[in-house]
Amino acid sequence: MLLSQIPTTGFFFLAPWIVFFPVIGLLLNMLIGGRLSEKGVGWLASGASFASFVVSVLLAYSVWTGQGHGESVYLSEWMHVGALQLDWTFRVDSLSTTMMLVVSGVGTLIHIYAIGYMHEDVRFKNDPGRYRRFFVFLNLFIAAMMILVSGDSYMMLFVGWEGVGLCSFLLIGFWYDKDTLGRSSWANSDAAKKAFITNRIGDFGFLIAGFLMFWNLGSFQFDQVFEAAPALAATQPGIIIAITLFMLVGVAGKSAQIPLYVWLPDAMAGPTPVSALIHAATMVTAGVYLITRSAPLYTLVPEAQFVVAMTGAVTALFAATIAVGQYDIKKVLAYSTISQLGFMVAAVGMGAYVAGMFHLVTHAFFKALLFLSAGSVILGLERGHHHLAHHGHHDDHGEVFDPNDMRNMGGMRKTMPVTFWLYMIGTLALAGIFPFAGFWSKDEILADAFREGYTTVYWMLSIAAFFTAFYMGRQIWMVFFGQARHEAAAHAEESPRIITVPLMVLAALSVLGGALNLPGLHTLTDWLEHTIEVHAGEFLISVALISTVLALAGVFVSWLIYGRNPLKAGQPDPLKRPLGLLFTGMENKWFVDEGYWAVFVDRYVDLSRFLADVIDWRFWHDWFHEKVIAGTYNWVSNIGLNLYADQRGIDALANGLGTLTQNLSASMRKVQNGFVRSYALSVLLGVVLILGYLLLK
Amino acid sequence: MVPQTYYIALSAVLFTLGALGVLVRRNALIIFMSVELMLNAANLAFVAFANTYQHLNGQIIVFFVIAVAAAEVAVGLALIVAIFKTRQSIDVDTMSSLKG
Amino acid sequence: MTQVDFYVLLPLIILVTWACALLLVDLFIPKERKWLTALLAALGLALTLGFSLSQLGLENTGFKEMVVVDGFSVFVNALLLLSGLLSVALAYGYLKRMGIERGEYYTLMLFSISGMMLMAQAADLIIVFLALELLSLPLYVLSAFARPRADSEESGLKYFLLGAFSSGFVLYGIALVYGATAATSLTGIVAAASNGPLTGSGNTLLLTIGAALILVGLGFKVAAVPFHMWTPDVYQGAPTAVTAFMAAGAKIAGFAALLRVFATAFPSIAADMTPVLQAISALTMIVGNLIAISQTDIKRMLAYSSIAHAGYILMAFVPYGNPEVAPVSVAAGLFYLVAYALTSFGAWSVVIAVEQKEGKGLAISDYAGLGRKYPALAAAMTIFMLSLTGFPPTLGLVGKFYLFRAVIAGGFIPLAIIGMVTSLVSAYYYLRVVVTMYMQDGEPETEREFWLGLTTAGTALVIVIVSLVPQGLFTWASEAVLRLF
Amino acid sequence: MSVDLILFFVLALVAVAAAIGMLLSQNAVYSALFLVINFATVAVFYLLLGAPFIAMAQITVYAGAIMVLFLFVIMLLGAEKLAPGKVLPYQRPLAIGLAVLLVAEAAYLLLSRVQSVAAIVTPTVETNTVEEIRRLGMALFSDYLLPFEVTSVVLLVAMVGAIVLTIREKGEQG
Amino acid sequence: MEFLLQPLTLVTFFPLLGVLVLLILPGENKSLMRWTALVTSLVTFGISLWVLGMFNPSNPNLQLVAKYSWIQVAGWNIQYHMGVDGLSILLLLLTTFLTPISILSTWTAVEERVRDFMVFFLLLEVGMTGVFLAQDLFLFYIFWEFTLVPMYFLIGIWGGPRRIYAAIKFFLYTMAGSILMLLAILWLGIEGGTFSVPELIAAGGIPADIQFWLFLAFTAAFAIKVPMWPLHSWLPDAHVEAPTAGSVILAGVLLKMGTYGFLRFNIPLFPQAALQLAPWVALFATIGILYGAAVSYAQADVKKLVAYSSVSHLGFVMLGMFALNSQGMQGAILQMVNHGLSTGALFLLVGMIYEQTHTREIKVYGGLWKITPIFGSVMLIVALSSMGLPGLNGFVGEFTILLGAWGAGMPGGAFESFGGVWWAGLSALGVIMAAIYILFMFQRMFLGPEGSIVGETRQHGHGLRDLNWREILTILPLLIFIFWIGLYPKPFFDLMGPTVDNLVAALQTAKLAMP
Repeated sequence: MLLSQIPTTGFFFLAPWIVFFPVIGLLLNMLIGGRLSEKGVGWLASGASFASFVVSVLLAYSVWTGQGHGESVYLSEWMHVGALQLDWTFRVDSLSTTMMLVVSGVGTLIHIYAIGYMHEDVRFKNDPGRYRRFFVFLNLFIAAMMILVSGDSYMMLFVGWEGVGLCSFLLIGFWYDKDTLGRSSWANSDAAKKAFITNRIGDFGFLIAGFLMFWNLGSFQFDQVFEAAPALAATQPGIIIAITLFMLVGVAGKSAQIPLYVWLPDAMAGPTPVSALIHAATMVTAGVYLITRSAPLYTLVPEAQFVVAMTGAVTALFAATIAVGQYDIKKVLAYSTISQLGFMVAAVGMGAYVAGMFHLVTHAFFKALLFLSAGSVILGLERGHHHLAHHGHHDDHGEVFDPNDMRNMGGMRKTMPVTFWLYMIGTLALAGIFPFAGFWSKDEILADAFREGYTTVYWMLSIAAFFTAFYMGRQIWMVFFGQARHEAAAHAEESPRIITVPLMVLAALSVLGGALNLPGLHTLTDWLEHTIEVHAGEFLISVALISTVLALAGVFVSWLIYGRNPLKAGQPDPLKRPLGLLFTGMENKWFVDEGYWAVFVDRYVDLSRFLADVIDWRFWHDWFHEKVIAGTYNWVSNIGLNLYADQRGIDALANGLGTLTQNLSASMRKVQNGFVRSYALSVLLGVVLILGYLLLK
Repeated sequence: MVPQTYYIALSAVLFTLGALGVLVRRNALIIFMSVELMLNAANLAFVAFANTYQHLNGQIIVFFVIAVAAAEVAVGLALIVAIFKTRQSIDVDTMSSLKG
Repeated sequence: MTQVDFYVLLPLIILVTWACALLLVDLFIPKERKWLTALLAALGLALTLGFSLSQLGLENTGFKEMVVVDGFSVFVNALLLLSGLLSVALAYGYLKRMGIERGEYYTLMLFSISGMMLMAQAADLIIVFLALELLSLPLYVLSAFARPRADSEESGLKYFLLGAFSSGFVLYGIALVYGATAATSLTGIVAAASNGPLTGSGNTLLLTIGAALILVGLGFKVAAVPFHMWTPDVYQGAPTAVTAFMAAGAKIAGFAALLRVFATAFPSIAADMTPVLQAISALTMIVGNLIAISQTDIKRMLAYSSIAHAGYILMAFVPYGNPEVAPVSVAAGLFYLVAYALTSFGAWSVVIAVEQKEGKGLAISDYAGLGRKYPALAAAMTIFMLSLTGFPPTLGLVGKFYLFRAVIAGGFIPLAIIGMVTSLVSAYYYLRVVVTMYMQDGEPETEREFWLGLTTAGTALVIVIVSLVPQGLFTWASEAVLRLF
Repeated sequence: MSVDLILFFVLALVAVAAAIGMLLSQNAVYSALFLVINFATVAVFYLLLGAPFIAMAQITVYAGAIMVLFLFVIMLLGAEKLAPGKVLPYQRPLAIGLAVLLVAEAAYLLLSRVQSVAAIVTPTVETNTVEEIRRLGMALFSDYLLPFEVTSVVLLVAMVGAIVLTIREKGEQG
Repeated sequence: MEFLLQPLTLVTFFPLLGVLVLLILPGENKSLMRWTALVTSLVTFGISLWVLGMFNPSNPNLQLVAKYSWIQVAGWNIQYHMGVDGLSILLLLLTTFLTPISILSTWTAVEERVRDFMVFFLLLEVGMTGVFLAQDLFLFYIFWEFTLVPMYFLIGIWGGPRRIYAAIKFFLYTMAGSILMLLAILWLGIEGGTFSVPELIAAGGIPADIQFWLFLAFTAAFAIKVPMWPLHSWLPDAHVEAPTAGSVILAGVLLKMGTYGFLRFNIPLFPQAALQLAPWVALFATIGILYGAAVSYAQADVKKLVAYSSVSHLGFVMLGMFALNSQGMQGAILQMVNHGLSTGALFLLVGMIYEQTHTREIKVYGGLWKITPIFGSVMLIVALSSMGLPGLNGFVGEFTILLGAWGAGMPGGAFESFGGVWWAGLSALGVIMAAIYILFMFQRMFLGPEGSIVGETRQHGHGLRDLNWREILTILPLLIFIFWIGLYPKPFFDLMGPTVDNLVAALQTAKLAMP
């Protein structure tokens, strides 16, 4: 269904403000933030984000009241070059407003959460000056993300796409001079760089897709592209396949799919709100949004759809296995995010766009909840550690305390009860336990996979779901149950309200989120139907049963291993012995990073060093230009001099040349040595030569 | 009858000998004499041609050449004398400090 | 002698008369007031210049077609007289400083200029020969003028011996031409070449050989390779003021004679001569520029540079026998000659300013720090170096542009390329002077003399200004050569 | 072979021999004397070619005045002989080679390329008269007035030059 | 007087007035000299804005033409012919805009021979402006060569330790290139009977095979200047040794003279050769993009890094230009401006830190963002602009270029005969590689732990300071344009659009005429 171009009543004209508000917020904070109190800075940013949320609600309302008719809101011209006509135009329809609501809604909550979290974080890391910077970046992120979801063309989307990449870079590298443990290090900035560059690889794919699109479909504007696509698909489906697959490269970069997912785990170096907002709830789902948005293209080429679905499924399973072997509380969640993104990508790949979007939304809720709760745990642990340091009765042997390491935790349900319950809700939602939000959305994906005949995908996802339940269970047991394995865990303190209240909101959403698209009601389906061609999925009781059983089995197995016999301090993971090498693989992320380094990164560094030092400098600059060109030049000029005067040079020259030249130059030297008679000889030589030429000609 | 060519050939030979003198002798005075020989050879050619064409032009030119040669000699000898005063030598090979 | 004869040669007559008078007057000027001689010489030159310019538009022959006045001769005469004036300005302080101030200097210079002017006006080979001697003899003497300085004497002797040697070739060449055509007047030769006694092909060959020998002699005067070897030694050894005079004057005169003789008398053998000229020109550019690179003495460097520039100018004469392109080409040559003469005077004036007694201050390294200590002098030198390289905004660039355009239009593209490449080569050594002046530290000493400074500043300004409005000079040069072809 | 031809060859032989003698003699005085012989021989040629005035000038100016000047300078300087020097060993063979080439070129030009068969007009008694010399004088002062005047200037310059080069300035050494 | 009051004449030669004033200023009052130069360059900028005001963007032809007969003799037809159109108006503004900024950047950096420095700088401005405005080949050649001289001095006198070497190399390489161009110019002048570019274009009719050679001859000059790979070897030397202001102008304007030359002369004068050779230019441009980016990454010297990045960036310009369609060419022109702004700003910023630390080695830096937050933020923006982040200027240029290049690879496009869309595809990899070296530079200098230089400067008692007001003022205008062009490039595209469209249409006509 195409957008109505006829202006309707409503609040559509407000669309640009979803971007303007955060921009105003960040500008204000940049310019006058220095004079505001810490709270002031935080609330200003949160207010900006909230204003954006309000506008999103108004826009959604407008779409709602307009029976789903969206509108393009033209702001200004951007690039008009020949056939290229790009404008800053905002697209308000059911799909984009969904994303806006998620982004600004979750975003606002996380802003508020960050007021508290960052207050403590900057103090722990001993650099309060960064507080303001954080909120500036956060607002910038909201602005970029809003551009991404509201752009009316692929290129405007791309602006947001790269913009969020930049914010991701800035926020991952927020503690750019320290590592996650607060030690002076390059680690965090390396992680940030890695994220940006990996994303750029994806963006390369996006760009190529864009070029193909423009020159074959004639536009970047969504409607125009979709309008032109069927005709092209009929004649040259290969081009549509190429477009969609190159786009998939972009998706893989942004949504952390195989093979470009490697940046996401490292991105956990950023402060926890960032992990929750950017690297779980919003930015990483941009790829899913992109494919959903491009549904008219993907549906034209089943081959591409299959590739997308397989990519998602493989990623989902692969990441889930890695999550099993992690100790860092955030890393587990990070791999879980990759895995869940795999679910979504698989869903949209299969054409189950609603399922994908549904999972996107619910995932945003519960994964944000989980991350923030994890943040709360970390803060609690840090508080505990801090407390120890202040009261002097701790065993500080100079060892570095890692508040993210689950091996340092244990039994925290007593010290941090609120967080524990919130975490539990998140876990259940993620594991897909009825009736939490995750259950419904995940189930819809599985059901669609089953029904659409993607059997392989279905089974892979199901296994991944099992693993999900298992590693979440493992996490719960390791963190909250058993005994504290570190003094800090024992002394952990519950987080303040400012942190827990947003969590509660998210927890509520995680519980109720499933209501968005309950089987039979299809609220979300109906809503999105205004924008993309979708069909309501049917609820398959068999699928639901299998997945629930798998999830429960996962939790149960985790209890068997981790719950029944809680881990002791210093004890290795109980899975390590039975699984052996397999577990080592999981623990070490299947050595993918190392592989990439060995195959690509180091090679690139070598290549560029080689080009720079050997080819460009030693060969081209020094050897060719200095020796060959300049050398020849000097050599030639020296012949001139040497034949006249410098005997040394003559000898050198003569040694290097043949006997004939040697004799010739030697005799020339005798002739031309400052003697007047030699000069006369030269004149006579000229005469003889000229006359000879004229006579014999 | 002597062909005109013979005279020209003779003048060429004399000219070449004069040039050779410039090239092989080190004595500035003899070099100078060799130059005079060259001029002399040219004069011979002039007169020979003048004879062929039965012109006076050739002869008149020779007259001028002789006069100019005298002028050259005046300057040249003065120069040689001046140099001899400074260096006590008229070997041109010793005058090779300027080179390169 | 008729009135016409008189008018044709009026400037020359005035100059010679003036020179003779000066010779006498000088006897009565006391040693410490020799500036008066310089002034009088300059006055004479200026006067002659005025008369010479008054001949503009005059076209006539005189003395039984022995001499001719036309646009070309006026152009060259004016240039020569200007060179003379500049030379006087350069010499005035220099001679005093070097302790060789004598009145005969100026007299000899005037005589030499007379010879040069006669070269430009000569319409008969015998006049060419006499003029050659008239211009050369004073130069031999002037080269050795700084006696008993060994360098100066050596340069004088070398110049003299080689000069006499080469004039032998000219003379023999004239003899052969006479033998081939029964004429020595340029018009006579060309008439004979078309319908005169030149019947057999062998006589044409004789003519060609004669022309070639004349080319050798004149090539020697303009320092073309391989007749150039005297140049660096003589330029180095001679008093710098003389060198400056030689570098410009002798070259101008040599080219003027070459041009007039070949264009007027030998167009018929152009097909034979063009390759020779081409080869000489190419060799001259290459050898001059290449050897100049390795020079450490500024006078020698400028000497090689003057050789190289002879090559450039010679390029313009290569197509002399082709009436389609020759006028433009030769006009370009004349223009370039002006550019070169002015620039070279400028450069020599700086050399003189920096030169100290006992031959000090002549190494290029002595110029270090000039840019900081004497910015104006260094700026002027930079302009001269840029002009010699052929860089804007100087006359050198306009000249080269004009020249290369003519050469390409004549179809001598390889020659043009050699010219361009060698000017690139030349940038290297000209720039070295600039580098030394501005980018190396040193404590140079210079002499500040009014006339010298005026010459430096004046030539620098003219080089820049005329390069911006070259139309007049272009037109003049183009019109000057019109009658030749 | 006619008498003319024999005379020519004999004189030519003398002239060339004298020239070679000048080239070869180690003593500058001998060189000068050889040159005088050469000049004199050439003067005879001039007579044979019908140029008595030039022949006379040759004898008086060249062989007479100029060579005497040379001899005078040689004696004055005492520079008859030079100390032996071996600075340019390749100069001589190269020079001779070039000279041979030059002669060969001349021979090629004159003998095979120039088809002039003009013979020398033997002077008659009429031509060798004062009338002839008068004609020459007339030409000198009418047609050749300018060269004549120029020559005079050249001579003047030579004089001035010679003076400049040899005059002893006040306070100058030696 | 009428001649002098022509707007284009005025904008070109106005700096000479400043030169004159500087020359007659007595004494050694450095501050007075700086102000004189600054005011002169600002007035020149004002005049260029006046020119902009009179410029009619919808007119594709030359405007504000000043045309006087200059040298008319013997088949010569040289005119003083200045004009501005869509191809040059932006570059004119860029020149007059960057000059005062560069002068401002020397305020404390140049203490020696201030007068000379300013004189050379203003002379340089004259040359550069002239290059962009001259419409007569002879006049162009004069300006072109003239720019070498002041730049040569700027590098040679105020440069780094190997300045003489760098200066001579710069001079000789550039001059070597212009030799063949001179040959071609002369050929054109002789054959066409005029040196006026518009007249020569209008006359057309150069046979295709001759076009080929002339094209190559012009290319020799321009490719060295750009510099196109593999003729870039002079660039790192010149950049590293040049003083900051020199680097800014060198990167900002002088290199553009090469790309501009292609646009102004090669393409319109030899359209068939351009069409024929476009894929080959694209080949070298692509290699340049990738090679420059790869080599940048391995540099230890930050100025060298930026210098090599220029090779990469100008590769983009060349690629876009020879796409020979409106996207590519407009993108290329805009990218010239962008590169001037971004790389100019990078050099300025590097100069600002160099002034304090006297080292350009990347490895001694680190963690500067905390110490100098404004500096860090500005550098971040500029770096992002340089790597083509959407929303900033670099993206608009690179995107349109790549888009155009891709289009050129499509059937009927300029690259169809050889390489096709591969050029655009491979060049797009440069986007990734740009991120690699730019982020590497930013990370190693501004992120991470404090580098050794921080401690060193502290030991000297003062520590590193953040940007002062003058420096902010210097860099701020650049930042404004970086955002402006990124977000709303319409005014810029509008300025060049009609002219480029005209050119593209002419190329289409030429293509039809090809066998």
